[in-house]
Amino acid sequence: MHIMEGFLPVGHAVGWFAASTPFVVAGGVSLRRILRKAPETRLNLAAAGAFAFVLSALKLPSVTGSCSHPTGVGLGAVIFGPSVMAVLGTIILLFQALLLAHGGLTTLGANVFSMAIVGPWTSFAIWKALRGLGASIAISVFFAAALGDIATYATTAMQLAFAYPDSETGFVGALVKFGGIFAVTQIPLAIAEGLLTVVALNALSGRAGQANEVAVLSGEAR
Amino acid sequence: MSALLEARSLTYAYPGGVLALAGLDLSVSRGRKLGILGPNGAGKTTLLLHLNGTLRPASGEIRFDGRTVGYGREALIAWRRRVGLVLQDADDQLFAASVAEDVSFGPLNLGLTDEETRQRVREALAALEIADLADRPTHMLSFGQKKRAAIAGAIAMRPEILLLDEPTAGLDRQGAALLLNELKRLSEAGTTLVFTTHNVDLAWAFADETALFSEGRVIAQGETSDVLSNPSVLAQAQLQPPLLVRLGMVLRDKGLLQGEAGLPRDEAQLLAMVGIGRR
Amino acid sequence: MSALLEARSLTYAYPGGVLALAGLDLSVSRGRKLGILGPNGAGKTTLLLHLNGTLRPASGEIRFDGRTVGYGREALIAWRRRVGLVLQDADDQLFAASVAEDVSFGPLNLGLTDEETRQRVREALAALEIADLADRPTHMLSFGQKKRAAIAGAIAMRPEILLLDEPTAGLDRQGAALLLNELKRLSEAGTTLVFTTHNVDLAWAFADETALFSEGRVIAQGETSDVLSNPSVLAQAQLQPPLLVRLGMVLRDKGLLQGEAGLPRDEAQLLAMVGIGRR
Amino acid sequence: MSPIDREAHLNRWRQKPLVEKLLLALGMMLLALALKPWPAAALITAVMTGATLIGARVSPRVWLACATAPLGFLTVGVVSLVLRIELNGVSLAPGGIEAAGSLAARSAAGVTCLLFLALTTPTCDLLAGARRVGVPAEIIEVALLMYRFLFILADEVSAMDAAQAARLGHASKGRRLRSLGLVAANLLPRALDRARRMEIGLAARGWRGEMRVLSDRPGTTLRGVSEVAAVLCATAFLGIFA
Ligand SMILES: Nc1ncnc2c1ncn2[C@@H]1O[C@H](COP(=O)(O)OP(=O)(O)OP(=O)(O)O)[C@@H](O)[C@H]1O
Ligand SMILES: Nc1ncnc2c1ncn2[C@@H]1O[C@H](COP(=O)(O)OP(=O)(O)OP(=O)(O)O)[C@@H](O)[C@H]1O
Ligand SMILES: [Mg+2]
Ligand SMILES: [Mg+2]
Repeated sequence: MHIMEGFLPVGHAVGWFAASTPFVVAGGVSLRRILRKAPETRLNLAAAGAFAFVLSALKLPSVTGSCSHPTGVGLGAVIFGPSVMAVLGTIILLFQALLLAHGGLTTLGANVFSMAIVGPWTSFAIWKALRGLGASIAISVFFAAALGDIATYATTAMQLAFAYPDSETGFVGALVKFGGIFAVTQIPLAIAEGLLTVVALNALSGRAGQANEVAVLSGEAR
Repeated sequence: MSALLEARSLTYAYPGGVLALAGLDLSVSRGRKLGILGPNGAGKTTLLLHLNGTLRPASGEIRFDGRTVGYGREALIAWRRRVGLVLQDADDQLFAASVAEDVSFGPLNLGLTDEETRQRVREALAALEIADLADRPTHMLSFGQKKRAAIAGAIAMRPEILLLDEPTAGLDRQGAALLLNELKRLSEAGTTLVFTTHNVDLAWAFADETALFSEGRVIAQGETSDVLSNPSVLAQAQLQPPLLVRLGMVLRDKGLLQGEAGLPRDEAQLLAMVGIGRR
Repeated sequence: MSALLEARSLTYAYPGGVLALAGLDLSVSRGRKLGILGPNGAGKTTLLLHLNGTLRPASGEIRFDGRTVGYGREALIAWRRRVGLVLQDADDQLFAASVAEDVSFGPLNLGLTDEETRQRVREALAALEIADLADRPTHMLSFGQKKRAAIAGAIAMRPEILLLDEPTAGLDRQGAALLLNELKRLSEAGTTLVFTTHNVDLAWAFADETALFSEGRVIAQGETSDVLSNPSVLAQAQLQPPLLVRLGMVLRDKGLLQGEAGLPRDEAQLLAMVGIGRR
Repeated sequence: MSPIDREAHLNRWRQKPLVEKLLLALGMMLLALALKPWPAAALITAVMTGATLIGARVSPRVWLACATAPLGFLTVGVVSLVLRIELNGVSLAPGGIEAAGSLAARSAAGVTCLLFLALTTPTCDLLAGARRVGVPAEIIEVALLMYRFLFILADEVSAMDAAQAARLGHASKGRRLRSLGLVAANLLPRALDRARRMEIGLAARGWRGEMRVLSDRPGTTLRGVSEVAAVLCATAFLGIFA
């Protein structure tokens, strides 16, 4: 769930753009370096980015009844690494706003911060940490994707609470409110996304040649 | 014969506005082979997606066994276990790691036991003559093998009707001939077949009945021998009669065809009819 | 006539280990239309990818204008400006947002000025009769329109040789006929054409020369009228003679064909030869 | 795949200069955020809806479908402003209704601006514009290729989905999730395969690493920009003083 157009006050909109910019620019710089060296990588990256977009437009059967969409955050972070995900995620969010009227332009900065920065970095950190601790690929992927998903929405709730603190209880009260509403829908969704990502990466690693290609992609991209 | 599956004045527009079906009527008779012909974009694929409930018409209805179908969860499940669908691109329907595993997808979804499923998989692979490929990863199959695996996946559910979108497209001559043979056997075993094609000669040789499409409508449906020997209605669907029909008609006009009034259904018949016979 | 482009005992194996070309020889003569026929997996696409330097043979060589080609950056660029390639799936070739933009890609890569490029784009769109689609986004084209746009993108570079992988696959009859007409015009304007197909009747009607493929080799190359009227060599490539040839041969055997010894190249000829003529 | 994209390519204002459309949409968006919701938000909503439906003749059905999509999010936001959670239950927040009303009005105005831009201007035009203002060409090229691949992959996904449904892969939630996982797993390798084949297609046309194409887009006119500026000023004026 992205913050819709017009929902954030001017100061907040600008502030989140400012917060996201360094990450996206850093990602852009490293991406450019990769693309200069290997021009054909742009095809792979674009195909993979389109894949992530299409995935995020799929309806996920969620336990609470309503249909929701996966974020693709965990999958992207594990495959590309968080720095490239900042750029791809920004493009994806822009496309979602323009092609699906999902999210917005003045709220793009805030949405990038939650979905293209916090989410992927969380997923990536968890993936690395669990693998480092010797957890299996499946377990690591599951938690990376599920917690990346939750981190994304926790960030969104926080952004909303910042913008609209409760008149009496302030930021904390608002965070409880927004967080509570999201928790009901997002925790089951995060579990579903975690499972989905495990199934996807599992089947992918069955294809020897392709898994290599993905490994190369992530190697280059990091 | 009453229709097994019937489409009545279906209309359907894809999101964005193209009217893909514009008041289409079609009926599928039990046990027959129905060929669907028509130019690119006429709505053939869109119709197949309606015939198993994947798309829901904006207006009009589908009748199955004389009853209007519903689109509830249970109704769709019951419908799809009786009507199988094979899409044009086999890559779109092979998901699992190996052929056998992929073929088991449908039977398992039907809720069959592992034992029954194994039995179904064996049968389906045998019917398409790919038993030796059971353990092969699906992405390591050739084009023709993929096509067979996709069909096996559909028939493992033992559908009464099998819908096939351009089954021989992209296959070489021999591959196409073998596949048609297998489809013929399925048909003889009782499966009703509905297939689309761009190849009038194929429809002439293989289909019992033919429906002609043009701009989202069926402009003619009937016995293949009638429909495909009618040049003016074929022209509306931007088609020419099959080569055998064209030759046969000229010869008949000249009084050179012997035997009954019909047109030659295959080459041997044509030669027999002009009184030559095979060497 | 000396060969414009020539493949000499090419061998090539894909990384997985499949031997796709196994000592293949082929020669392309200037100004002619060469049809390549053969079963699925025989190596037709693989050969086309060698003929413009996309793949590099494990052994053997490609000669262009009598000289062995090189695989350096500049050599490849010079090669590809003279040899255009149209892949089977047009979606693999269209990358830009609009048709005109996409067609301009090749000319700009040749280093032409914007003005020259504009001229080339206009010409190419006119040649394929899609000038009205110039501003259409590529994802809003129909199947046949995509095909045309992809060919326009190749001919805007004014190649001497155009390689086409199954140009009419998936097109309806009328679409295929129009496309062949446009290819014929290109050929008459001097472009050498090399195309693959599964359709012997198409090769019979359209190709000047035909090469038959089987298991990574050319098992026969020559005038279409010779190659496609030789049932035994066709059988090696798992093909049957074109229908007109089959009919013509039987009629000839019975002494029913009048005129020169040749076999009928189209339906009208067949009828003329049996002394009927068109109504 | 996207009805919005279709409208963007087919609407009457497709050929209007990018700068003018962008200036109008972004200008109005900022005004919507910056000015007091009443009457500015109402004014902006009216102007932008009019521009989209009457000016550009966008299909009202598509517009409506897009405009109602964010309602879910808006409801969540509004409910949280109206309600207050206390230890002993839930009650109305003081001034909550008023705050929620302004927020809803402002969001509605913002959404009409976004829809105006999305429905009159194809995404690829915007990307081409971004290149001209200095976004690195490589990034734009990735974005443009991604735009192209989106439509191809979306078609593949819908075909895969239909194939799975035909074999009852959606029969239960568990199976649906598994089927979706299989789609995801099969789509990524196919996407990469596409990329590899497109590389061949581009190389055949002399690609040297730079993706230059000739795009003749209508140039900005002084008159158009002044008109947009006038509309923005009038809205600002009315929004502040009315
Ligand atoms: N997913 C889609 N979105 C929008 N329009 C579509 C979609 N699929 C098909 N169409 C349009 O609907 C119409 C009918 O398409 P359909 O695929 O059913 O034709 P067809 O007869 O199967 O053609 P072909 O012979 O090329 O397979 C066409 O105008 C086509 O462009
Ligand atoms: N990318 C690839 N990786 C591995 N093997 C391949 C690849 N492409 C083709 N092959 C194999 O190489 C052989 C020749 O394939 P090719 O595509 O050239 O045949 P073709 O004659 O074009 O067949 P078709 O008529 O089906 O298009 C086949 O055995 C095929 O399976
Ligand atoms: Mg179709
Ligand atoms: Mg091929």
